[in-house]
Amino acid sequence: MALLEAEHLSIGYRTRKGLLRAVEDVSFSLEPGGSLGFVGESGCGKTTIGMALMGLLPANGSIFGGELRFKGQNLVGISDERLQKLRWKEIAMIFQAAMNALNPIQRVEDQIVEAIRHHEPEVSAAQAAERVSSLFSLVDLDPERSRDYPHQYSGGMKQRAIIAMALACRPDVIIADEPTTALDVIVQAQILAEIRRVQKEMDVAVLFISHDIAVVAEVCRHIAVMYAGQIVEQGTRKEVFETPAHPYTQALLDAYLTIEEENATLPRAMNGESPNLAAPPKGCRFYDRCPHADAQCRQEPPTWISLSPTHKVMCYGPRS
Amino acid sequence: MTMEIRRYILGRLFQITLIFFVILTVLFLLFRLAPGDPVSRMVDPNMTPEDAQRLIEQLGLDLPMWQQYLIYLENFLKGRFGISFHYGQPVSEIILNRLPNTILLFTSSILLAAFVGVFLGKIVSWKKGERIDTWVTIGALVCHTLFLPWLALIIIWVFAYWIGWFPLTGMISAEIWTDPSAGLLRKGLDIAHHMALPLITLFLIHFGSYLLVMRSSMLDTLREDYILTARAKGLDEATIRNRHAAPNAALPVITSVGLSLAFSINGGALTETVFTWPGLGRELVFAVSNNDYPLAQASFLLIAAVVLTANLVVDLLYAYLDPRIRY
Amino acid sequence: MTLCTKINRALLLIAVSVLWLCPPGWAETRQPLRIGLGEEPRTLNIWMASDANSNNILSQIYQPLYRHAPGETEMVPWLAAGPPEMAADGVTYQVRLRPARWSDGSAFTAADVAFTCRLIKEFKIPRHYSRWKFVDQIEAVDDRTVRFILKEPMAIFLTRSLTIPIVSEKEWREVAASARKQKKPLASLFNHTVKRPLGTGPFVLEKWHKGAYLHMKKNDLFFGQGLRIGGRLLGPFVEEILFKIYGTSDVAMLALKKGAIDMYWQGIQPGYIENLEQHPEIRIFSSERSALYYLGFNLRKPPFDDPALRRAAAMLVDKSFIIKRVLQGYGSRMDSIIPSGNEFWYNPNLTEYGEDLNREQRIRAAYRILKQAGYRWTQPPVDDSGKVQPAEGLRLPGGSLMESVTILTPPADYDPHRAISGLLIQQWLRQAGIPASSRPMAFGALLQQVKARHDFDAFILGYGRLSLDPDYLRIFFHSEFDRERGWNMSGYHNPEFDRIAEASEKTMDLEARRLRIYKMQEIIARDVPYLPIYLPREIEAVRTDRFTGWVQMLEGIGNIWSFCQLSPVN
Amino acid sequence: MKTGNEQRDAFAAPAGRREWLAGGWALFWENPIGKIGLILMACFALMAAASFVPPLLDPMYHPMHGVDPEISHATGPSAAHWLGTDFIGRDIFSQLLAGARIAFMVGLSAAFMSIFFGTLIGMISGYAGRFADTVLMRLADMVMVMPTLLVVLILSSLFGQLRIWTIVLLIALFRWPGVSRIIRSQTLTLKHRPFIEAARVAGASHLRIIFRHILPNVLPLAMLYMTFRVTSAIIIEAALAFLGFGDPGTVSWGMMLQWVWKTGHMFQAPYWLLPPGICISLLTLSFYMLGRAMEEVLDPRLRKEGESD
Repeated sequence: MALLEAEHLSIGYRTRKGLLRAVEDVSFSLEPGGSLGFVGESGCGKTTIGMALMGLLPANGSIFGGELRFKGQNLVGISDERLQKLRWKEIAMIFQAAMNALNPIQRVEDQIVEAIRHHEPEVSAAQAAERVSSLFSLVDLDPERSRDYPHQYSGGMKQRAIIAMALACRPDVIIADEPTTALDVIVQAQILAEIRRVQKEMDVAVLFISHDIAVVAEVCRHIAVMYAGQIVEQGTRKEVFETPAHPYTQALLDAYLTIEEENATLPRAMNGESPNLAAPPKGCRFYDRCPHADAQCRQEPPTWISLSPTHKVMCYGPRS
Repeated sequence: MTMEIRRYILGRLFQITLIFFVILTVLFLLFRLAPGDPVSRMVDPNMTPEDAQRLIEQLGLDLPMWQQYLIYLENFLKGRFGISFHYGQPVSEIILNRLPNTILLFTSSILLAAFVGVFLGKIVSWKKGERIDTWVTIGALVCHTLFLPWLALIIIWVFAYWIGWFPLTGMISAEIWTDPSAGLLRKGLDIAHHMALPLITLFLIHFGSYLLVMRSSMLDTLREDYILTARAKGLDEATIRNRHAAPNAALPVITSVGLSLAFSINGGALTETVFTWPGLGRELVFAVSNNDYPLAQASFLLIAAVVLTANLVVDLLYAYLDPRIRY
Repeated sequence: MTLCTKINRALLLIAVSVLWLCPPGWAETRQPLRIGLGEEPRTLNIWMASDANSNNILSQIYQPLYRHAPGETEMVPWLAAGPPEMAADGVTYQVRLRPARWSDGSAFTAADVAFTCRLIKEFKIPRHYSRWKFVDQIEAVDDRTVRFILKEPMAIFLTRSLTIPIVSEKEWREVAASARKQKKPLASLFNHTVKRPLGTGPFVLEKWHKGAYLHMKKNDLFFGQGLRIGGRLLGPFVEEILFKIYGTSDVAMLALKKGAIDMYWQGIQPGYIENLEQHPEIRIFSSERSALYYLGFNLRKPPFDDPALRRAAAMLVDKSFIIKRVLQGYGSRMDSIIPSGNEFWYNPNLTEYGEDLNREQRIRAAYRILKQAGYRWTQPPVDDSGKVQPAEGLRLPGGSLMESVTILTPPADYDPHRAISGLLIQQWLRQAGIPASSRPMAFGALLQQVKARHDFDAFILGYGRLSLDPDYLRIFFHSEFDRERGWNMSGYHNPEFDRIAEASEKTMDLEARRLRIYKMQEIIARDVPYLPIYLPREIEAVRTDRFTGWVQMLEGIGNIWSFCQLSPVN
Repeated sequence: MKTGNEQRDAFAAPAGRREWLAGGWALFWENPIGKIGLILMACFALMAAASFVPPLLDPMYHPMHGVDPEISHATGPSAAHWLGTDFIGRDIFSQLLAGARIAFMVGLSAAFMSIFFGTLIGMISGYAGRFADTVLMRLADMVMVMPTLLVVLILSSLFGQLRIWTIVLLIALFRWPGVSRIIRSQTLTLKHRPFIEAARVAGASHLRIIFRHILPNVLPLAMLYMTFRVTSAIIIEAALAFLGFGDPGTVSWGMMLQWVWKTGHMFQAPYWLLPPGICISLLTLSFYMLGRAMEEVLDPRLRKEGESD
C-alpha cells in the first residue's frame, strides 16, 4: 500500500478576485523509501501541494476536492491534534528560505532537541543532545558547532542543520521544497548528494519540489511535471528525461543547457504568460504557449494518455 | 562577557559621559543668561537694597561668568551641587531624599506597563481580526492618548474622593509614621497605598504604547520563516507563541521602551506634581519657578542621568537578549 | 520567554495583594491637631526663613520680647516681664525679662537677648538689620534685664525692633564663630542646617519628614503655661501637632472635608466657600489683612510722569467691580496705601477716585481730567452730545501720539486675581483711548525688570504681610529709596513728602506721628504714584468637631494666640 | 503581495503615484481606525473654525476678556452658557472653541517645523555621510535623551512668560531627532538607487539631487511622522499651560485645566474640568489613529522602526 496517495486533489485560495484554483485534479503516489519530484515554473502549485501535505496552508487556502491519504489515513479535514502529532514525527519538511528558517535567538542544538523531546518526551536532554551530534556528523557538520547560534552558520551549514533537524525524529517522508535554490552551485551539489545518501541510509521517502528539472532528475526516480496547477506529465526519471511527451516538458528540457553539444542552439524563448487560475481556460491550460496547439486543444480539456505502465501524459497529440 | 560586549559597553559609557558633560555646560549657561535672580524674589519691604546686594555677593552671583563656571565644575566633580537658594540646604541632601521616590514610582510603573503591554500585545496579535483584537487595540490607543494631568485629576477625584479607598496625596500618612508602634510592614504598605494611584495613572498612559508596538512587532514576526518551521515541527500554538514568536517580537519593544524613556520622565514629573509625590520631577518644577539655580540644575542633571542610565540598561538588556549582537 | 511570563504573574499578584490589603481607614489612637500647609517650609534656619510656612513653624518655637495682641493697639509684653522703661534722654531703654527656660531645660537669660541682637548687627542679617542699625549698645545688666542705647530717638524701636525672635546663645555661638572665619560669613550662617531648633515657644519640633509632614510636640517648659497674658489664659492644651503638606488647595479642601486635617493654614480661594459651607462641621473665618494690592506707575518717563494721566487712570479703574467679580466679594476697596484694618494709622477721609460711578460716568470724568490737562483725540471717548463712544488716537499734551503702555502682572498660576485684574484694567484704560495692554510675566523676571532695571510703564504687585507700624509708607515713597533695588519703585520725588516722612520716623508722641502719617497718605492719594486697588480678606477654614478656640486677628487665625488657646472638644 | 521596495518604487514614477494614491485611499478608508481618526479630526477642525463666531455674537463670549455682566462665579451649563462659566464669569464653551484653534495651530505648526528640521537634517546626514553624519546623529541622540517638557519648562521660566510662538519653536527644536533618524535610513537606501546614480552621472549638483530626487521620495514618510509629532506637540503645550508656564495671552485647553486646578473648582465643576481634558485626549487620539492608518497604507515594513513619541 502506498505511503502517500493523492487522488483528484484540488487546492484553492480565497482571494478578493474569487477562488484561485492553485492545484486542479492532481493524483500521485509515493512508495515507502521512494522519491518523487515535482517540477514546474513558480506559481504552478507545487509548493501548495507540499504545504497541504503538512497542513500548513495559509488561512485563505483550503483543499476543496479529492483525497490525500497518508498510510491509508485521509489528511483532508484531519483534527489539529492529530496533525500536530503527525508533523515532523512522520512527515518532515525542508524549506526553501534556509536563511532564517531557524529561530535566530535560540541555539541550533536547542531547536533540534525541542523537536525530538516534543515528539518523544521520554528521551532525556542528554540523550537528545547525543542524538543531535550524531545527526550533525551524519550531515557532516562539526558537532562542536551545535551549541552556536544560527547567524554563526553559513548558508550551506544552515541547510545541513535543517536537514539534520528534519531527520531528528526519523520521519517516513521528507518534503524538500526547493532546498538548494538559495545556495551556490557547489554547495547545491553537496546538499543534493547529502539528500541522496541520507535517503538511501535512512530509507526515507522524499518528495522533492524544484523549478530546476536537472536538480529533480538527480535525486528522484519518479518525476511529475506541473503546469498551471495540473500535472501534465508523469513518469520515471529515464522516461521523462529521455522521451518527454508533453510540449511543456520538452521546453523545460530545451531550456536546460548541456555543455556536451558543441553547437547547442539557444532555446526558443516561450512567449505568452501562464493562465489566470481564478478563471482557468476551458481547454488545455498550456494552449496559448504550446507550439503545436490546435482547435481541439482549445475546446476540450485533454485526458490522460499512458505511454507505458509508469509514463503518462495529458495532451492530445503526444509528439515524442 | 566576550570582547565585543565589553567594547560595546565602554563605547556607550563614553558616549553617555560626553552627552552628560554637554548637558552640564548648556544648563549652566542657560541659568546664568536668564533674567531674574532668586534674591529679587524677596518682596519683604524690610529687605533694603544693601541687604539684597550683600545677599547676591554671598551667593556668588556677582562673580564673572567664567569664574562661576569653574567653581560650578569643581563643585560638580566633588559631588557638591552647591546650596539650594530656596531651602538653604545642600542640594545633594535634597536630591538624595527625593531621588529614591522618583526611581521607585518611575521604574515600577514602567516595568508594570511593559510587562502588561507585552503580555496583552502577544495575546491580542494571535487573535488578529477578532473582536478582542479591535477592542483591545482601540482601548490601548485611547489610554495612550489620554492627557496625563487631567487623567490624574480624574483618578484622584474618583478613587481618592468619591470612593475614598486611596489617600488623596503625598507619599506617607503622618499618623502612621509618627506612631511609634507602626512596624516596617505597616509603613511599607502605607507607601504602597499612597503609590497605588500615581502608579495606575502612569501605567494607563504607558502600557498602551508598549502594547501597540508589541502587537505590530508580533504581526511582523508571525510572517517569519522560523515560525513556519516551528509550526512544521508540530509544536502547539502556545509553545510557538511563547517560545518562538514572543521573544523575537519583544526585542523591538525593548528599544521602544528605551526611546520613550525621556517621554515618560515628563509624565513622571507631571504625575508627581499632581499627586504631590515628593520626587525629583516635582522638585524640579518648584525649583524652576523659584529660580533656585543649584537645585534646578542638579535635579535636571539627575533626571538626565536617570534617563541616560536607563537607556544604557535597555541597550544592555537588548544585547543580552539578542545573541546576534553579543557574538 | 517562560521567565518573562513567570515575572508577569508575580507582578500582577503583588499589585492585587497591595490593593486588597490596604484597609481604608487607619485606627485613630491619638488625637493630634492636624494642620495642612500649602507648601513645604523652606528651612528651619530662622535667619534664612523668608517664606510664610517656615515662619509659621518657627513662630511656635522662637519667641519675641513683645508682640501684638488681638484687639489691642499697644504691644503686649511676651518674653519681657513688662513695658520697656525709657530713660529721660529718649535713647536708653531697659527691659526686664520673664523667668523662662529653653526647651532643653537651660535657663533663658538676658545674655541670650544681647547675643541675638549683636548677631543681627554683626552679620547685618537681611530683613532685621534695618531695624537695629540705629541701636548703639546692647548690654545684659543682669540675668533678667537688658539695656539698649540708641544713636537717636526712634519711634519704631518698640514696634519694629523688639519684636524679633530671640535665639539661644548656646545654639548659635559656635555657628556664628565658625561663620565669622569664612569668606562669606552671612552665607555660611544661612546655610547652617538646623536639625532641632531650641526655643522658648509652646511647641517643640519632634521630626521633619521631608516632603511629607512635620511633627511637633507640646513644650512642657513653655514660660507662658498657665499665665494670663493680653487678657488670655495660655495653654497650650494640645499635645501634638501634625503639619501635612498639600500640593494643591483642591486636595487640601478634600482633606478638610474628609477630616484628614483640622485646619488649612493658607488663604483659600473664594470659589471653595460655597461648597465648604454645605458641611456643618466646617467653619469659615474671613479676617482683615494688613496688605496692599496696587497698580504702580513709572514716574521717571512719559506718559505716566504726568499726574493728570495717573488721576484719569485712577478714575477709570472700577475697584468695586474687581472686588465683586475677581474676589467674589471677599475683599474691600483700598483708597490709601495703609489698609483700613490698621484703624489707628488709616486715614479714612481721602479722595476716592470714581467711587460708586457707573462705566459712562467714569469715562466722562477721566475725559474731563485729560481734556483739562491738554490731551487730544482723533475720536474722543465722549462725543459732543455727551454719549460715550470708542476713543481713538490719544495725543499727549505735547502733541505726539501716545505709544502703547504695558501693565506687567504676575502669572495666573502665581496669583490669578492680579493677572485677571491686569486684563480688566487694560480694557478700562482702552475705553479712554489709553493704548494699554497687560502682560503677565514670571514673578522673578517681573521684579528684576521693575525693581532693578526700572524698565516698565505700570505694574500690579502687592505686599502680603505689611507690619502694623506704618513706617513702610516712608520706605515706599521717600526719594532716598529711588535707586537700583530700592523700594521706591515708581521713582516718586517730593521734597515736602520727604520732610514729613523723616520727621515721622523720629516722633515719639503717637498722636503727633499719626497726624504726619495722615498728611503723607493725603499727598500720595493726590499724586497717585501707586493706585491702591483692593484689600483681599484672608479666608481660612477649620473643622470644629475635634478642636475649638481659634483666635481671629488681623491676618487670620494662624497666630500664636490660637495655638496657645486651642483645646480638644471632648 | 508587493514587497516593501516595490511599493516604494511604485510611487517614485509620477504615473504610479496617482494610482498608488487612489489605492492607498481605499485601503485607508477601509481601516476603521483611520475612519474614526478622520471623523474626529474633522469635528475639531469644525470647532476651531467656529471659534471665531462667539466673540462676534456678543463681546461677552470673548474667551479671554468677555465677562458676563450678571454672573461672577463658576456656574453650571445654562441657556446663555452651554457649558457654564469659569470662575470670573467667562463662557467655557467659547474658551473650548478657542482652545481648539490654539491646539490645531500649535500642533500643526510645531509638527511641521519638527518635520522640516528632521527631514533636512536626516537627508543631509544620510546623503553627506561620514563626518556630518556622525556629528548630526550624536546631536540627535543628545536631544532625544532630553525630556522635552522639562527642558521647555526650564526655558520658559528662565526667559519670562513665553509667547505661544516661542513655545511652538521650542517644542519643534526638541522633537526632530526621531524623524531625522528614520529619514536618514530612508535616504541611505535611496542613495544607491539607480535613478539617483543616473542623476549624479548626468551632472546634477548635490543640492539638486537632495531636493529634486530624494525629497519627493522621503516626503510621504515625513507626512506620516508629522501626525505623531502633532500629538506630542499638543500634549507638551497643554502640559506646559497646565503647570502655569503657558502663554497667558492665549486661551488653550491646558490653560483652562490650570485655572480649574488652581482656582479650586476641580471637584465642584465637572462641567469645567471634563471638556478640556476630553478634547485634548480626543484630538491627540484622532491624530494618533490617523498616523497608524496612514502607516499601514504607506509601508508595512516601516513598522519595524517603530515610532516613538
